[in-house]
Amino acid sequence: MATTTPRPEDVLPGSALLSDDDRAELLRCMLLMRILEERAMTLYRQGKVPGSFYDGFGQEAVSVGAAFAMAPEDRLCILHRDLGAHVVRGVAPARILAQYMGRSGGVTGGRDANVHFGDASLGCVGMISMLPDMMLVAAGMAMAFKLRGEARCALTWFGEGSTSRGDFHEAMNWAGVQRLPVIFVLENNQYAYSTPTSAQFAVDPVEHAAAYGFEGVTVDGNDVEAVWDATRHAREKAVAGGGPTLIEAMTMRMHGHAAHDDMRYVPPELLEHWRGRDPIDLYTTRLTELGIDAEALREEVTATVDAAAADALASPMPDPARVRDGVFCEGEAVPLGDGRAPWSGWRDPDRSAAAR
Amino acid sequence: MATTTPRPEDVLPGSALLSDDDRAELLRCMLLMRILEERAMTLYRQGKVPGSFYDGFGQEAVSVGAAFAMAPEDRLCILHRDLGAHVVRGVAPARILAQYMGRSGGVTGGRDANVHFGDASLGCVGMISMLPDMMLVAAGMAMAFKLRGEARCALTWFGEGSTSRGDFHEAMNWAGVQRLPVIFVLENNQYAYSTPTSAQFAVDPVEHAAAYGFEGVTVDGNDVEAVWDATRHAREKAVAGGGPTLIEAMTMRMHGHAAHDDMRYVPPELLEHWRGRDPIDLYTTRLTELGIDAEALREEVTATVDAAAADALASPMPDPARVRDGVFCEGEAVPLGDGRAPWSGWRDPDRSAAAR
Amino acid sequence: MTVLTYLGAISDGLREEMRRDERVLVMGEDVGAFGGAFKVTDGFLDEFGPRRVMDTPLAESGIVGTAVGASVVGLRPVCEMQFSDFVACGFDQLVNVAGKMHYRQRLAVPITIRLPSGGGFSGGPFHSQNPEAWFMHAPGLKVVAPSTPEDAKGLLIGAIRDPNPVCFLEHKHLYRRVKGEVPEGAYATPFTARVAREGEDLVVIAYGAMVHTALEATEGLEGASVEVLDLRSLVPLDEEAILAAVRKCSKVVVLDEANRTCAAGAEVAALIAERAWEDLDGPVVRVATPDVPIPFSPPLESAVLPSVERVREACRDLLAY
Amino acid sequence: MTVLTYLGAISDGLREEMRRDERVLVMGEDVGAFGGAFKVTDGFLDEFGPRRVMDTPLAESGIVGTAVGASVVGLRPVCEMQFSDFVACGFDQLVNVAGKMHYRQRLAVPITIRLPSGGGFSGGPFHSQNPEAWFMHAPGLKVVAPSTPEDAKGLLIGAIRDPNPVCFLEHKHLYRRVKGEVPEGAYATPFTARVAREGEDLVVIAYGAMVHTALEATEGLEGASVEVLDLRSLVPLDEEAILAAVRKCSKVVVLDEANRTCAAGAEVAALIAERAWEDLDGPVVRVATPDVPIPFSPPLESAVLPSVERVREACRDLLAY
Ligand SMILES: Cc1ncc(C[n+]2csc(CCOP(=O)(O)OP(=O)(O)O)c2C)c(N)n1
Ligand SMILES: Cc1ncc(C[n+]2csc(CCOP(=O)(O)OP(=O)(O)O)c2C)c(N)n1
Ligand SMILES: [Mg+2]
Ligand SMILES: [Mg+2]
Repeated sequence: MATTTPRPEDVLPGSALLSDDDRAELLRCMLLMRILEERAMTLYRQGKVPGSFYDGFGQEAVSVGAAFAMAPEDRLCILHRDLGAHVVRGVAPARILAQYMGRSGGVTGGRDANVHFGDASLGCVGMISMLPDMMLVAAGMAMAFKLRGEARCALTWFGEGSTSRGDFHEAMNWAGVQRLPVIFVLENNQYAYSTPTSAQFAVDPVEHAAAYGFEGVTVDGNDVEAVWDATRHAREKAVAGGGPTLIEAMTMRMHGHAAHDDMRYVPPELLEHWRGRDPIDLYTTRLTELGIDAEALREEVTATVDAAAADALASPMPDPARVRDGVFCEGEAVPLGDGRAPWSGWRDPDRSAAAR
Repeated sequence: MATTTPRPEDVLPGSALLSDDDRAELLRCMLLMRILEERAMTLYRQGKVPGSFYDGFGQEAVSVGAAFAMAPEDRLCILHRDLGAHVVRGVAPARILAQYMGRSGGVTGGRDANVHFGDASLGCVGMISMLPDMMLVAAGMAMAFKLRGEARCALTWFGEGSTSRGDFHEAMNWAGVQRLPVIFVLENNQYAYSTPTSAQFAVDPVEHAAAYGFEGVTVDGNDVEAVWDATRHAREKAVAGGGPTLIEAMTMRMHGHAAHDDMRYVPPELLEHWRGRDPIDLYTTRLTELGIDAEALREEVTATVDAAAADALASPMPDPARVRDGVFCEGEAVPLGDGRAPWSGWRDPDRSAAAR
Repeated sequence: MTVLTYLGAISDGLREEMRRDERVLVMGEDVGAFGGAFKVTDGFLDEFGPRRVMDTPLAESGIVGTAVGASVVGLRPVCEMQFSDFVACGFDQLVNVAGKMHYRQRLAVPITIRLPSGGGFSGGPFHSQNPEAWFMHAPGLKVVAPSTPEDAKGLLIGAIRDPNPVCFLEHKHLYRRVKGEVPEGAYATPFTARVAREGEDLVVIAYGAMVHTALEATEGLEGASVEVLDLRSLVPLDEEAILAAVRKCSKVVVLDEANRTCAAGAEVAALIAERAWEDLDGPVVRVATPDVPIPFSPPLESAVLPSVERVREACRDLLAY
Repeated sequence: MTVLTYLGAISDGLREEMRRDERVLVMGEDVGAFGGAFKVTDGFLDEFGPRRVMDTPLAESGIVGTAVGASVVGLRPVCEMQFSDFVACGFDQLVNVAGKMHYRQRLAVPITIRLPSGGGFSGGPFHSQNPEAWFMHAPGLKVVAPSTPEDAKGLLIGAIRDPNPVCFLEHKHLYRRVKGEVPEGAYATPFTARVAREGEDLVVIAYGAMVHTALEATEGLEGASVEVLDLRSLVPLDEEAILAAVRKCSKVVVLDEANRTCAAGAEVAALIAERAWEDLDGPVVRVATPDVPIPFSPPLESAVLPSVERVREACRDLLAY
């Protein structure tokens, strides 16, 4: 049995490494993801977001928790339910809203759509639609780290439906046979578009990990600290030469696949159950008990998003005259840069020792 | 632990279903494969076989044993180490030698090379080079059988190296989630071209089966009755609605990947070990003990191959004037036909009851 | 005759053929309960049941490969790629297994691959591609691309009945924008070209969505009489119809929405340059999308896709040549 | 200058660049201890060690995808497809991940994909393909195809140094058949065309192995002066060199070994038909392989691949036009 659900005593030592500021930052990032996506949805309804609109409502803990465990020199491939990871890495909110609206100020300058972006200067590779192609790109980055003997790791996310594609297997096998410092975060949100897991696979995909020679763990995807801690453990192992980890985060897609999808195919009681486990509500309660002012945070974030929306709306549409530029790189190839890594552990030598 | 090596008591009931004629036929097919390939190799050295030459020397028990368990209405995708399966299904030796030589009398009439053939009228789909693409074709045939509620199954072979390709995963997952009547025979002959298993995967690939929701078994690939019995069990399960089986046949590629390959990369002692376990020698000894005249069989087969070589050499080269014909099917689509199924169980009602 | 959208005609054709031939089944991602990303198979699950309307795992190589297997034992799978872009993930099975099967061993592979293709609605680089030229360059595959509801239904039925693998390109931007009269019942449209408008001074050769662009761009173009040839089928390519149109008009604009290099339009232009050279009164003009991924933002996307204006411009210049 | 085979020149170029730039590594099936199916990397494992000469699992999507990942963090992977045919299994990663990366997010993907391609030695349908046109039709990929040892070395080094994904088509039939002088040391050959032979009456435009077919076919062709243009690079395509040659010769035969429809030759012919139409004194003649899988048996294979005779015939007819 490959699966192990972290027991409290596993979580605790990790939690001991989180300062109140860290916790506030975790909540802030989840709130920023939630409120940014809500705003983007409004802009979409107003006809200001072209194409289709995808969000990660209810899955905020998965992208925020995992990204929060990454060091500046680590590299990420961020997927379509993971806006929180962009936020953690330091992408400015205004650039995210401009991205949805196809403005010149967006991360891709209007070249790619909605969630198909990544800020290379912050160590992120933008996803492509074909799922889960980025698993191989993440494995390749990890391969380079290992070949150069660097204590860094790569991480990517993907949904449970994506595990049916051949690239899942090729990436898992590559990571296993070469013992790569890579972390695969499997977001099991119960559905792939309208397809339930029963039509996707016979056995929970976390069970595959053992047959590739590495560990598969299952965590509560709606508990941001649990996700963070499992990822932190996986990163420690990875940079120490212990190889890859498959982390399955159990969660639920609370909205339709995209804005047009009314989710008629999802049993209401299932949504009901998960609505009671909203990751932001859960964490808000917890931090309030710890004396952290969650309300203030929410107000701050709302103000940030208001300002970001104004900036994004002020950003002009891209210039068609330059539409053919950049199909090829004309200058030097510039590798990915370092990202923002807010966890205090990266600053505090003792704590970071635990993770580095 | 997905692996189970059949214990004697598993094998016995199966063996009880084999008549002396069946055993003689098993040996005859292995001998025919061996002597046909030796003859083809001679023709290759004489410059009569264009392109490259692949054989399955030392692996005869895997293709013969598995194919022998198949009923006429079952369907097969036969791979490049599996000439014995063509022999079991009834492809005439002369057509096989003509195939190697690119003659008009060959199974593909000179259109495809060496082992890339299958006689559609005998229920076989010719392999393509891309490995292991045929796994999906086999799964698709099984899918059709299941959709139509037919008690038939599909079977294909592939090497351990091929398990690294995405199509392996997509086929395994498809078979598992739809519980298809398909049998996957994994020929673990230790090498993929020059690549040892250590560079291919971290864990023996039979271990994957459980994570797809079906059984994986390991058998001695050099014991033709063991391979037959494991396949017979798998077929019974498949046609009874029990779903797929992954059978790993442990064996050794005794020749180079192809004729040009001197196998410098294989440790001599490894070859030495397996030379002592030649499937034909082992079975010859066993049948001789049972009073079957193996020598007579060998002479008969040699005579057959001599005659086949003469016929094949008499077959003209294909007519270039018709080279553009048949890119498209112009008439009706004709599905695969039934193949030869020599096992007495398909005739004897009691015995076949055990398998049908 | 009933009036249907292009999308409705595709559904209608598929439904009619499934009623007529029980060997036909549809398979793909979300084609069952959801009725497909574009609702082409809406209601099919109720009418035909899960054995003939199959939600597959998220695996395009698997969809094509298992369809090939099902077809060689007697079924007639119609596979839906959720977007044509994703066929890249099943490319090998389509090109190497399906395409080469009959030539190699005389085994027919009667499968249809439905490819919702094309741009024009801010789909971005991965939801707007026109992959047809890749398959035109892969022997053994047929390729059709209807522009009207009537042809969408007839070509789909023709594709399903064809004993070969057929790539059926259905243009997403036509789904609900185009309506037209569609005959009742099941009928197969031949894989040949169709004159969309008769003319004498110049011919625009196009297929799929670009046929509408061509018609609009050349509507009463300063009194010139412009013919529009709708190829409908790219493999087989109706060479005679193309050469006849050039013979008649002597001036030709080849229009397609795909990236320019090695596109269907390149093949048509090369064919004309070799076999109709003497009939030409001017250069063979091509209008296509430049070689860039299709950008998402509306001003960028409309700057690359062939527009009515660009086509009109090209025709004007050539007429004045 | 030393005399090397085409194969030796590829090895030499790869070795030189690996010595010069430690970011360069080779990865592929059996490239290590075995030195590659064609021995291009023979001895590399000993010289550069397993970290820079990597035997990969049997997985082309994995090879391309991990190479992309390694390249965006600073390495320069050179991937070997054991045969170019197998790139179909890594098609999506190459076309959708590598090809579109820089346009979408200004992130360079400096990888080289070595594609041993072409027929002529009874390789059959799966070991003889010429896939270049697929990649010419995929924005963001460069495509080069050398015909001589000197260019094989220089274009490979140029491909490795290029900050973009480059498909390097090395023709298997040239590996040991072609020898030539090769400069010592590391040098990059520009991605432009080269006049293989000057001429005035007719130009044959070709690349890869067909350049040799063109030279042989037109050697002293009844006193006519025939130019042979070796494209060397297909993306970027040296349009100026093509147009200049047509301007000069007025008659053109476009030759390639790939299946005819939508091949590189179609693009070249279409380019000429549009931009050099006024310079033409005859039709743009194409010689290519018909749209059939490449058959195995020698009489069948030589019936489809463009032969010296067919090319000579085509030139004779066009000269007499
Ligand atoms: C290769 C491929 N095929 C089809 C699609 C279309 N598609 C987009 S998202 C999706 C469902 C993905 O499900 P899952 O992997 O569980 O991720 P989730 O959206 O649930 O987070 C599908 C089928 C795709 N993106 N890629
Ligand atoms: C997709 C693909 N890539 C590469 C090859 C080239 N190739 C032919 S056989 C082979 C090794 C196959 O090893 P294995 O699957 O173990 O089968 P074996 O030959 O050992 O029986 C390789 C790499 C191929 N046939 N298909
Ligand atoms: Mg999901
Ligand atoms: Mg092997």
